[in-house]
Formats: sequence, C-alpha cells, structure tokens
Amino acid sequence: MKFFEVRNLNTGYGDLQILRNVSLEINKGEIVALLGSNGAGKSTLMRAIVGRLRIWSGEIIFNEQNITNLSPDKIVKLGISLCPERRRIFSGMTVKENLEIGAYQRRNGLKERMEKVFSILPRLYERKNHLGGDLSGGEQQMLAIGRALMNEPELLLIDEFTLGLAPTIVEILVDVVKKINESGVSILLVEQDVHMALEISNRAYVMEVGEITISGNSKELLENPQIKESYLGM
Amino acid sequence: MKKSVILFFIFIAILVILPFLVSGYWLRVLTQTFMFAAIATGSNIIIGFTGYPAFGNIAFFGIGAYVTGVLMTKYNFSFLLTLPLCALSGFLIATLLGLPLLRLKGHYFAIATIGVMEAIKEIVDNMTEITGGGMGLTLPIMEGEPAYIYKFFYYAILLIMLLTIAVAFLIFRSKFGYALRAIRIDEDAASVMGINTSLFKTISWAISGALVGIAGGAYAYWLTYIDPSTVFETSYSVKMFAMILLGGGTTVLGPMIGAFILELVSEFVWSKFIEIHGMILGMLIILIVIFIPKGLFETFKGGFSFRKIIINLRENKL
Amino acid sequence: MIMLETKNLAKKYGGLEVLNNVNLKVYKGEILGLIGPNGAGKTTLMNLICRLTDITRGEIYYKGELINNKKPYEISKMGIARTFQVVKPFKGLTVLENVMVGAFYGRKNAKNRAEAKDIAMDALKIVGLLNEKDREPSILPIAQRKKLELARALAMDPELLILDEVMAGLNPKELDDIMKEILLLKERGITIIAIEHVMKVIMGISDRVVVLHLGELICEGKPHEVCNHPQVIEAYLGSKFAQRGVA
Amino acid sequence: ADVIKFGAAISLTGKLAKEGNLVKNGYELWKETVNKKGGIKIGNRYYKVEIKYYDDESDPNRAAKLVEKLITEDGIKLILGPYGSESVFSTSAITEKYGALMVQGGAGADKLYTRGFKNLFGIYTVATEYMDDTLKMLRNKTPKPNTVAIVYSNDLFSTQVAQGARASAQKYGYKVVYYKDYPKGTQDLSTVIVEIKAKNPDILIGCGHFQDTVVIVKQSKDYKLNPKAIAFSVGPTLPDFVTALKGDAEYIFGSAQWTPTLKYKDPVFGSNENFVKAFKAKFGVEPNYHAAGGAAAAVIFQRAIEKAGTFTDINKIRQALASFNEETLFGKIRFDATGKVVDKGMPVIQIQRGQQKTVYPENAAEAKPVYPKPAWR
Amino acid sequence: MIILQVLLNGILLGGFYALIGVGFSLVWGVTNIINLAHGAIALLGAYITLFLFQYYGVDPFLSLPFSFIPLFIFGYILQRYLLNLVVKAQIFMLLILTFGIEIFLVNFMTTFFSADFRSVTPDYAGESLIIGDIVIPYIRLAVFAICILITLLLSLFLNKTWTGKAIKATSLDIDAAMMVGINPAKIFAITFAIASGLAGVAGSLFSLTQAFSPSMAGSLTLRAFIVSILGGLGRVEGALLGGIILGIVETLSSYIIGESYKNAITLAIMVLVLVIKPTGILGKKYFAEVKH
Ligand SMILES: Nc1ncnc2c1ncn2[C@@H]1O[C@H](COP(=O)(O)OP(=O)(O)OP(=O)(O)O)[C@@H](O)[C@H]1O
Ligand SMILES: Nc1ncnc2c1ncn2[C@@H]1O[C@H](COP(=O)(O)OP(=O)(O)OP(=O)(O)O)[C@@H](O)[C@H]1O
Ligand SMILES: CC(C)C[C@H](N)C(=O)O
Ligand SMILES: [Mg+2]
Ligand SMILES: [Mg+2]
Repeated sequence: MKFFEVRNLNTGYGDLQILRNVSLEINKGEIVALLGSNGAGKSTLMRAIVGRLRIWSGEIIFNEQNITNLSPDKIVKLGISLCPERRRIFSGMTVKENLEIGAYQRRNGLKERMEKVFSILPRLYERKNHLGGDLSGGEQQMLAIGRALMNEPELLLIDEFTLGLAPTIVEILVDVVKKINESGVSILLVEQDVHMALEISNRAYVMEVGEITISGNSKELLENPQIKESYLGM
Repeated sequence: MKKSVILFFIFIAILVILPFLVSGYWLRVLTQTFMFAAIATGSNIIIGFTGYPAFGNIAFFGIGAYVTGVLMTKYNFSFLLTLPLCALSGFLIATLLGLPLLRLKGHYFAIATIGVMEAIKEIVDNMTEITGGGMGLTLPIMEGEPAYIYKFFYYAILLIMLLTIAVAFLIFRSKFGYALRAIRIDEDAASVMGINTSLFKTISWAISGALVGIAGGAYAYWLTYIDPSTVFETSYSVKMFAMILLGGGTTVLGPMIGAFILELVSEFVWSKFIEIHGMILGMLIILIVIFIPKGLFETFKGGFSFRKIIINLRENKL
Repeated sequence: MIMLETKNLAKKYGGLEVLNNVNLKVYKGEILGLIGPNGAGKTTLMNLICRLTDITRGEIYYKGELINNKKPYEISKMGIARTFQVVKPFKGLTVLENVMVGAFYGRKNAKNRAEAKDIAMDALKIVGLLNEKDREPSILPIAQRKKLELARALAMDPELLILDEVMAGLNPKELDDIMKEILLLKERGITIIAIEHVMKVIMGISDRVVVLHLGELICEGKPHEVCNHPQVIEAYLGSKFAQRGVA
Repeated sequence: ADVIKFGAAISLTGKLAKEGNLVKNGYELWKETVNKKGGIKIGNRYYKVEIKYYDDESDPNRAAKLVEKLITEDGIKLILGPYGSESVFSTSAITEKYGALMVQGGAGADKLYTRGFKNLFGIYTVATEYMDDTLKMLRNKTPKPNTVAIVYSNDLFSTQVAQGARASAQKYGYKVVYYKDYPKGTQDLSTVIVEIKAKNPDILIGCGHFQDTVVIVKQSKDYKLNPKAIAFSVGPTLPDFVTALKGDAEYIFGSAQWTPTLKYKDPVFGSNENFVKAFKAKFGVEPNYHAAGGAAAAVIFQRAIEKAGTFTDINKIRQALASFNEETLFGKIRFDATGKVVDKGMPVIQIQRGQQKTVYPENAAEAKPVYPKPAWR
Repeated sequence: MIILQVLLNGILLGGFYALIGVGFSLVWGVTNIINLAHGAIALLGAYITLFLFQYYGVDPFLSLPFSFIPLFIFGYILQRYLLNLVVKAQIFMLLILTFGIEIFLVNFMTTFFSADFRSVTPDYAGESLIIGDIVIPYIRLAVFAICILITLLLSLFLNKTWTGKAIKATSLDIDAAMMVGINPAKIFAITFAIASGLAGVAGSLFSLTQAFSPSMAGSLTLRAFIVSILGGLGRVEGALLGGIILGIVETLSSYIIGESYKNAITLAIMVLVLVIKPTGILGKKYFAEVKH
C-alpha cells in the first residue's frame, strides 16, 4: 500500500500542456526532493497535487484515497499542506492570527498545536503579535511553514523555501524541516540548492520540461555524473 | 493587422455612402453610434492604454457640450469655431485634475473621477446665470432642410470619430504609446526605465479629455437642448465602459467595435421588446461579461471559436 | 574614480529606521557585491539611489552630482539602470517590446521603432533570450523573467547597473552561465552593483563586497576578507558556512 | 383599411415611467373610444386610429431619436407629446424641423414656447401660473396668511413654477420668507425643513416631484413644522400620495391641471364625467390629470383634423389648431400665437379624509378648503 | 440651536448610511467587486417590508428578518453561481457585470412593482422626542440604533467566528486562503450574502423615512460607495464612521452653503479623502490595497 502516489499525470495552463506523464511516490516518513531547472514544472506539479490546477488525466492517490481533482479545501482537510513559492502569508494579520487560520480545517487542539509550532519555531513566538507583512523574509518563511503545520499535515509540500534567504536563515530552516520530518511528517521538497536538497532527502526525482527523467536514492544521485554536470555545475 | 486595417477602410467607405441609402432615423442612430465610438475611443486613451479607469470621463463630454452651448448662445460663436475651444477646455481641465487625481490607482481613481464629474455637474447646475442651471440651455437650431442638417451632423460626428481614432492610432504606434502601456502595467518599472510617468499620464488624460470634449460640443449643437443631467449622465459613463470592455481596451479599434455592437444591439432590443427591454439589456451585459470577459478583439483575434470561450470561463472562475 | 557615493544616507518607514548613516562608494568599472541578512535594507538602499522612495536624511552623488532631488526617470537618463528583486515585466507586451521600452526611454533614447528594435535585439542576444522574443513574459519561468529584467536594463545603455537578486532561484549550472555574462558586461565598461544571497556568485564575480546589517554598513573589502570577518559570519553567513569554507 | 396613424415616444420605463404610462393610458382610452364610434371622421369617411409607441426610457435624447424614427421610418407626422418638459423640449425640435405636428398634454415649462416654434401646441397651464390660483384662494382666509416659504427642485419645470409662485405671492401681497432650491432627486431634506421651521411661514409651497413631496411631508411632521397651509405643485394629485402618506396627507393642497369633478363637455367622451367613468372601467382606477391631459391632447388633435378635413395636410391642421376654440374635458381650450394654452386656470385640490377634493374654483368645488391646517399630532 | 439640530440630524442619517455602506464595503474589500446592484438589492428589502405592511399589517421593524433572510439567500446564490464565474476577470468587467444586474433588478422591480413612489407609514410615524428646541423623531432614532447594533454585531462576527476570520483571510490573499483549506467560493458567497441581507434591512428601514421607487437604486449605491471610501474598504468600523461623516457633511453643508451644493461638497470631500488617504480614514495596512 502506497502512502502517496502520482500516476501518469498530465496537466497545464489553458491550452498549454506543462506536465507529461508524471509519476512519483512518497513513502510515509520520507523526505523526497524534486529537482529540475527553472520552468521544468515543479511548482506546477505541486499546484496540481493540492487541487489548484485541473488535472487533465492521470491520478493522485493519498492514503488509499483518490484525490484527483478534489477541491483544495478538501485536500487540505485530508492532511496535505503546501508552503507555496514566495510564502503567501496573510500580511494584514498578526503572526498568531496567521497560525490560527492555518488550523481552519483542524480546529480541535489548536492551542496545543500552536505551542508545538512555537517550540519548533521560537522566533515566531517572539513576534506573535506583529503583522505578518512586517516580518523579514526569513521570518515570513518560518511563518508559512508554521501555518502549514497548524493543519497537522501528514504530507507537507515545500516549494523553494530558501529562495532569497540569507545563509544563516537557510541553515535554521533546514533544521526546522528536518525536525518536522522527524516528528512524522512526510515531505516533498522543491529546491534549487541541489546540494542541500540531496543532503537532507531520502530520495529524489529530477524533472526536465515536464517529465521525470531521473529518480533514485539521494546519496547515490549526489554521485550521479549527469546530475553533477547539469545541476551541480561540476 | 494588415487585414483589419483594410476591413476598417472598407467599413468607413460604407459609412460614407450610407446617408444616401437610409432614412433619417437610421442616420440618427448611426450618428449617435459615432458619437459613442468617439467617446469610447477617446476615453480609451486614458482607460485602456494608460490603465487609468476614468469612469467619470463623461465630465469632459458635458464640459464640451456646455462650452459650445454657452459660446453659441451667449457670445454668438459659430459652431465650428467652438469645437477647438471644447478640445482646449477638456485638455486644460484634465491637466488640472490630473495633477492631484492621477496619483490614485485602480478603483480609487475611477471613483475620484466619478466624484469630480458629479461635482462639475452640480457646479454647472448652480451657475444659472451662464449655463441656465437646471433649466438647461437651448442652442440655436441650424438653418436648412432637415435632410441637410442630418447629413451635416452625420458627417461631422463621423469625422470627429475618425479624428479620435486617428489620434488613438498614432499614439498607440508611437514611442509615447509604449510609455503609456508600460505605465499601465507597472509604474515603478516604467519610471526607472526613464519614463516621466506623471507627465505622460497627465498628457494622455488631457488628450483624452480634449477628444471627448469635441464629441460633447457636437452633441450640444446636434440636440440643441442640453441640461446638466443629460450631458453629465452617469449611464453614458457606464455605456462607454461597456463598449471599451466589449471591444477590448488594449486595442485601437476595440472601443469603436464595442460601440457599434452595443448601440445597434440595444437599438434592436429596444424596438422589439418595449416592456422588458431593460431586463433584456441587463441580461445581455451579464452574458457578455461571462462569456467574453477579455473583449471581442482579444478573445477572437485568431477567429471565432467556442474553445476560447470555454477556456476563458475556466480561467475566470473562482 | 568614484561613480556613486552616498553620504550619511538614512531612511525611515514610519518609526522604523531601515537605513542608518550609510556611506557607500562605488568605483567606476568595478563589480560591487552587496550582501546582508534579509531585511537589512539592501533593496531599500537601491530604491533610494533610483529615487523611487523619499530620502529621510543624507545625500546621494552620482558622478559628483547631487541627485537627491531627481526623479526616477531623470536618474535613468543619467545612466543608472536596475532590475527588480520582484520582477516587473510589462505584461501584455511581448518580450521584445518590453525591451524596446527600455531602448525608447533609457539613456539610449531611441527615436523610432526600428532603432529601438535594433537596440532591443542586441540586449536580448546578450542575455540569451532571442528565442523567446515574441512570447508574453508572464508565461516565462522565473529565470527567464529575470533575464528579461536584465535585458531591459541593458537596452537603456547604463553606466551603472544595479542587479537586485537576479540570480535567486537558479540552479548551480544556470548560475555559472549568468555569471559569465555579467563578467562580460563588466568588460564592456559597465559598473555593477550586485545584490545576491548566493555566496558562490558573490565570491565569483565581485571585486569588492560590502555588508549591510540592520541598516548599517558593517564591513567592506575583498570577497574572501569579508567572508572571514567574524561579524559577517555571525550576522549573515552562519558558522556552518564558515566551516564548510568558501565553495 | 382606412387608418390614421399617430406616434408617441413616451416614458414607459425610467424615472418618469409612472407619469408616462398615465399619459399613455389617456391616449389609449381615447383611441378605443374613437374607434368604437367608428373612427375619426373626415368628409364622409371614417378612419380608424392607430398609435405607434416607443419607450424613451425617460431620456430626452432617446425621445428625440425615437420621434425622428416615427417621422422618417414610420412616416408619421402626427405626434402625440411625450411626458415631461425635457422630452417635449427635445422632441418638439425634431417635429419642428420635419414640419410634423405635435400636440402635447404632458409638459408645462414656459420655456417651451419661447423658441418661435409653429408646430407645437400644449394644453397644460404653464409652470409660472401653476401656483397662482392656490395663492389667490388662500389670500382672504382667516387667520390671514402673510408669509410664504417656497422650496423647489432644481429642474426646468419646478424652477419655473417656483419663479411664478414667487411672483404671484408678491402680487397678492405675501412676504416670501424663504426661497431656495434643492438638487433633483434629493432624499433627505431635514436641513431645509429645520431652516424653514426657523422662519415660521404661514404657507409652505413645495415645487418638486412626487418623491420630494413625500419627503417634505414626512419630515415636516418629524420636525413639527406647522404652517397654516401646505401646497405642492405636483404630488397630491397622484393617487399614490395618500397611499404613501396615509393620514399625514390630510389637508394638503395640490394644483391640478384637471380634476375628475370638473364639469366640462367633451366632443369625444361626451363629458368629463363620462371620461372618468370610462377610464375607471378600463383601468380600474380614478384618472388623474396626467391621464386626462393625454386624452385631452388627443381629443384636440382629432378635432383639429376633423375641422381641417384632412390628416395629411399639416398646414391646414395647424391652422385649425391655431384657431381652436372648443370645450373639452380639459376645459375651454384656446392657444396663443406661441402654441400655449391660455386662460385655462388651475383647479386646486385638497386631501380630505383620504380623498382628493376639488376646493377651487368655486364653481367646480366639491368641498370647502380646510384652513388653517391642524398641527401635526 | 439650529446647528445642533442639524448636526443631530446628520448623525441620525449617518446611522442609516453606515448600514447601507457596510455590506458594500465588505464585498468590495473581500471580493474586490464594486457591487453596483447594492442599491437595487436594498430596494428589494424595502418592497418586502412594504408588502408585509400593506397586506399583512406587519410592523416594519418586525419585518426586518423577513427582508434579511430572503436577500441573504439571494445574495448567496448570486455570488456563488454568477459572480464567482467571473471574479478573476478584469475588475472592470465585474463592475459592468454588477451594473447589468442592477439594470435587470431595477427593471424587474419596475415591471412588477411599477415605477410608483412608495412609502411605509405606520401609525407611530412622525412621533418625536422633543427636548427644548431639539426634535428627535423616534423612527429615526430607532433606525439609528438598529444600524449601530447591526454594525457592531457584524464586527463581532468578523473578529470572533471562524467564518469571520476566513473572510478576513480571503480578503488578504485568496490563494493563501486556499492553502489553509478555506473555500473562497463559499466565503465570497457568504460575504455577498451578508452584504445583501444587510442591504435588505437597510432598505426596509429606508422605507420608513423616505419615499422610494426602483429608480432610486443608483443614488443608494452612490451613498454606499462614498461611505466605503470615507471609512476604508472592508472595514466595519470604517463604514460606521464613514456613514456618520457622510450624514453630517450632507446636513451641515446643506445648512451652511445650501442644499443645492450638498452633493458637490460631499463628493469633493470624498475625492479629498481619496487623494490624502486612499485607504480611507480607518483603512488598515495591507488591507484592500489596490489589487489588479
Ligand atoms: N499561469 C500560467 N499560465 C501559463 N503558463 C504558466 C503559468 N504558470 C507557469 N507557467 C509555465 O509553466 C511552466 C512550468 O512552470 P513552473 O512554475 O511549474 O516551473 P518550476 O519548475 O516551478 O520553475 P521555478 O524553478 O522557476 O519555480 C513554465 O514554462 C511556465 O512558463
Ligand atoms: N514600504 C515599506 N514600508 C515599511 N517598511 C518597509 C517598506 N519597505 C521595506 N520595509 C522594511 O525595510 C526593511 C528593509 O527591507 P529591504 O527590502 O530593503 O531588505 P533587503 O535587504 O532587500 O532584504 P531581502 O534580502 O530579503 O531582499 C525590512 O524590515 C522591510 O520590512
Ligand atoms: C407635472 C407636470 C405638469 C409637469 C412636468 N413635470 C413637466 O416637466 O413639465
Ligand atoms: Mg517554481
Ligand atoms: Mg531585497
């Protein structure tokens, strides 16, 4: 039985097909990295998984349930959360309100969960009464992750969480991601810092122009000559 | 592009010979259509090109109407002489208003222009000495046979429409036009590229005001009776906007096409369904927005197709 | 020769002091790397130089001339061009037309469409976007949109080019390519300020690096000097990075 | 078949729809009555009446366009007027230009007749004479009223009514203590009422439209403005006035171009009384002056055509109208050289026990005017 | 003394303006739709009250729930099945669309209720509280109190309930709202439903103090418009403040400068507020920033 699986997915925008026969799976407790150059379609795949994009054909299975073309709110309710590209936090709401609304589909035990999020991300606790929009980029990224955790997801999708962040912050966030994973959440990670992504993930997929071209164990991929040449610049 | 230009000239040629073929009423309907086409095309310079939704642009129409009206009745100006002055006053007033108002964006700008329009209307309404206030202004009736008079206005307003289109076209193709489009999309980016945004915005509104002002002047002499509530008419604003959107605001000819379709369709609707035409017109607008929200020009530039309608429908849905 | 200089420059947003007494010098012909933690005020500093936001205090000189009271469009005509961290392509215009706007109104000031087109094509060739010239920018992936920003700036024929994180989101391979292009620009005599969080890039292209932290310049020098500066490691690079060494 | 076609562009929708439809009802009843009698008689032949309607949406510009359509497309040169001075203004310019003929019973602005038009005939007593009879009637009452407040809507018709009212007030020796306008369509007049209250006038005259009168009455009551008489140019004559205001409508005066109780003979309906009966039978409600104006305009048009003996020779019909002198349900109608009706007078009505009662002129009065008006409870 | 009375009138009038404006402002702030049909919807409420009053003798104040509920449902359906189909189109398309709805509703009302001006006049209409020279009509006082009460309840609803918070979140960022499991289609519909319901209530109250006909829809919408601008989009407290300011400005300018300049002055003040503080007097950071 598969925890999460994408089978032969095809989709795109308007008339334009972006993803072609994409298949991928995630086992419970894993971190899976999704690599690929710009415009390969990684964010598109994430959008399709969370129901933001109509799927033309193929299917997505989560915990034995077919979630193909379910609406985003239902998918969130089932336990898949997305930390989108460019963070998208609610700038006009305080950190606390942002976290609260993250629990929109899981209202029980809100207090305890918020405690937990604060313990993973203590910086958020310090700023809990500030408006989201007033936070620095790194803090906003933490908030985005924290908000996703408020939904107690079983699967967390993270899209380019280090983009434009200072090295110190990246370091902290990498630790946060590892901690989240250790607490039992499976993670699908899209990341341009291929080195880092392969270091923290168990397995990885490489996507090129809408198709999965390489997949395998992360440690092995680090040594893969093709990867080395086209993604690590060596 | 080539093809649409040829089509446009054929279309104009037909319009030029039409007065010899149709009756006074249809001449009047067409004249009114030209008038709306001129208003929509002129307003589109600020609305569609520059991206500033001047919802109250009809203010300049009213101003033009009153300039012609007052000059002709109080100072015995000849009609043709008043038109440049209509343009001038539209230009000047838009320039003055532009300085404070063009700092606003989007909805806010739209509302501010509505406010300004209503305020100008009220001022005209209260300047009873000069404008006749709420009692309106009666212009001298043109000398001559009705047939002659109607052809005169037909051609005059057709010319005004063509002038407006020509100006819009020249702007669109020019360096200036690129600047306006850049401003529409992102003003910060435009300004660091070397575009003097506040100056250009103001000029574009001023040109727009001048063109709409001319249309207003012609209207006043054509109808011979104006009063504040008929020339500063909010529903004209709405109509103008509908025309721009229907045809497509990012194009030169879109507003004119919108004007022709909307005027002629409503003419049809009005004559066929006296009692419920209002409801039908409302439905029609709703349907247009749902099915061709990008405007006809944009949606069907590669030819008509249902697929495009469906794609649009999918895209705009929540 | 000093190209650009700020003297005691400060910026406040409401009560928040974002920049505080910044004295920055940029020399002709160099590539200056500007780094610093998120929210340090890097983008704000560039916005001040381009005169997009009001100066709270201090002066900015460009080639010896005080530019405090200039408008953004005047700045650009003086030869300063920039890219935006959050890309701002002109949607609805094609890639080529986007770049033509730069040619029309920048320092080049092209007189007609033909001239603007020539300039634009050159700029597109430099950044390698020629194949995309008739596409609509909003469907381009981020990397290409960043290239478009760059092409547009180049079409303005700048003397001083400000790059605000043009390389964020590129993978290592793509980074190598674009770094080479930037070095080529330097060879053409363009002075460049590059803001970047990717240290590999900063190390690879900068002649000099300055570090901005909490609105103040805390350090400046050769790239490797800066990297080993304890305050910079503390505030920005982090200990692990220091251990791992400069890539 | 032998028919005479009339045309009318009239407000069936929009802000004047109410009045427009009433005028149309008047036209319709006339058409039916005439046709029942065989039609319009020219020489020895009878011609059936047909009326072509268009809806001007209460927009004068549309009205002009539609009248042009009637003339050029439908070939109709006999135009029954639209409702409202603005529309009559714009459409009569069209009929004038095309040499078509208009008889209108829907507009009362004096300005209509100052343009030197030959082809426009109007049967409404003009605006400046509107309040004259009311002020005349009140001048000798006890306790003697001395002061008048006039408030009016800023539109062509109402402004002229107010001007006339002021002139009449001065003529009859009243002092005008308040004279101000408000913009057309205002919804709140509390400030105006409070200001008038401070002047404590004996008579309050409101020159506006129906909704304004309702607002003025409601707010007068709210703020205890208690003049000895309240009179409106338009409003009390509409049946809705009582429906909307109930008891508060009591004792308010209104000027009417016509009232159902007038005792005139009529060449088509026989008498005013018959007209009222026929109207009630057909539309289920008592007619008011809008409807009567429509019917009367049509009757006059018909009589002129019959006298001229032609329905195609506009010149002859015009002459017949210019020399018209006949009693109709609207009164004895004569036109002056500009085409406006003269010496028709303006009956005054008062709401008494929820009914419109004609209280002036004495020969048509059904009841005595109640004066002074009791204070609001 | 007159000035006091005038000010008081302005405040009382302002309560009504706040109620007509609050829903409009909410819809605008949350869905970015300028609902030109708002006034027409309010008039539907007025007709419901009139109908119940005339045929069943229902007291106008008791009829408020009867205008709220059907219009709430009407609003929900309108947004869910019509406006939601096009919300992502250019904002001005939506403007035209709501104008289409307005034309439709106004003509619908004209056809079915006729263009007549109507008014609801219960027996107690015209009773006033008199303190010295100052007159306070009871009905206006009651209308004012109800308006304030409803506005406050709405404010509580938005700040304390999950739905309220979801409305707030959706107004800030639709995409992000979807990420946390909010269904914006539903939230939009609820927002529009609330606004329509409240418009209906406002219309019911309107029928008590004024004469109304379908042709008045536009001027009601304009008032709602000004209130939203003055107070700040999507801000309940803003609408209250905006309403009262509008009321006072209207009565005061009418008193000082004259009734005939009232609208010009009101609009000039609106434009001034726009130019000085485009987010309105109570506009909050990050809310209702111009969205394109
Ligand atoms: N809304 C859209 N409409 C049309 N095309 C789009 C849209 N969004 C993305 N695309 C196109 O889809 C392709 C894949 O984009 P996507 O954002 O999924 O790439 P990505 O792998 O996430 O790249 P990046 O690393 O830059 O984030 C690109 O070619 C892009 O131009
Ligand atoms: N318009 C504004 N109003 C208020 N504060 C602002 C505004 N713009 C920027 N700031 C604040 O100023 C500070 C500096 O921001 P700036 O964008 O310059 O940082 P940066 O160094 O470019 O960061 P990054 O590396 O994340 O791009 C931040 O705290 C930011 O929140
Ligand atoms: C009430 C009518 C007698 C007058 C009409 N309102 C007009 O404009 O002339
Ligand atoms: Mg992506
Ligand atoms: Mg930055």
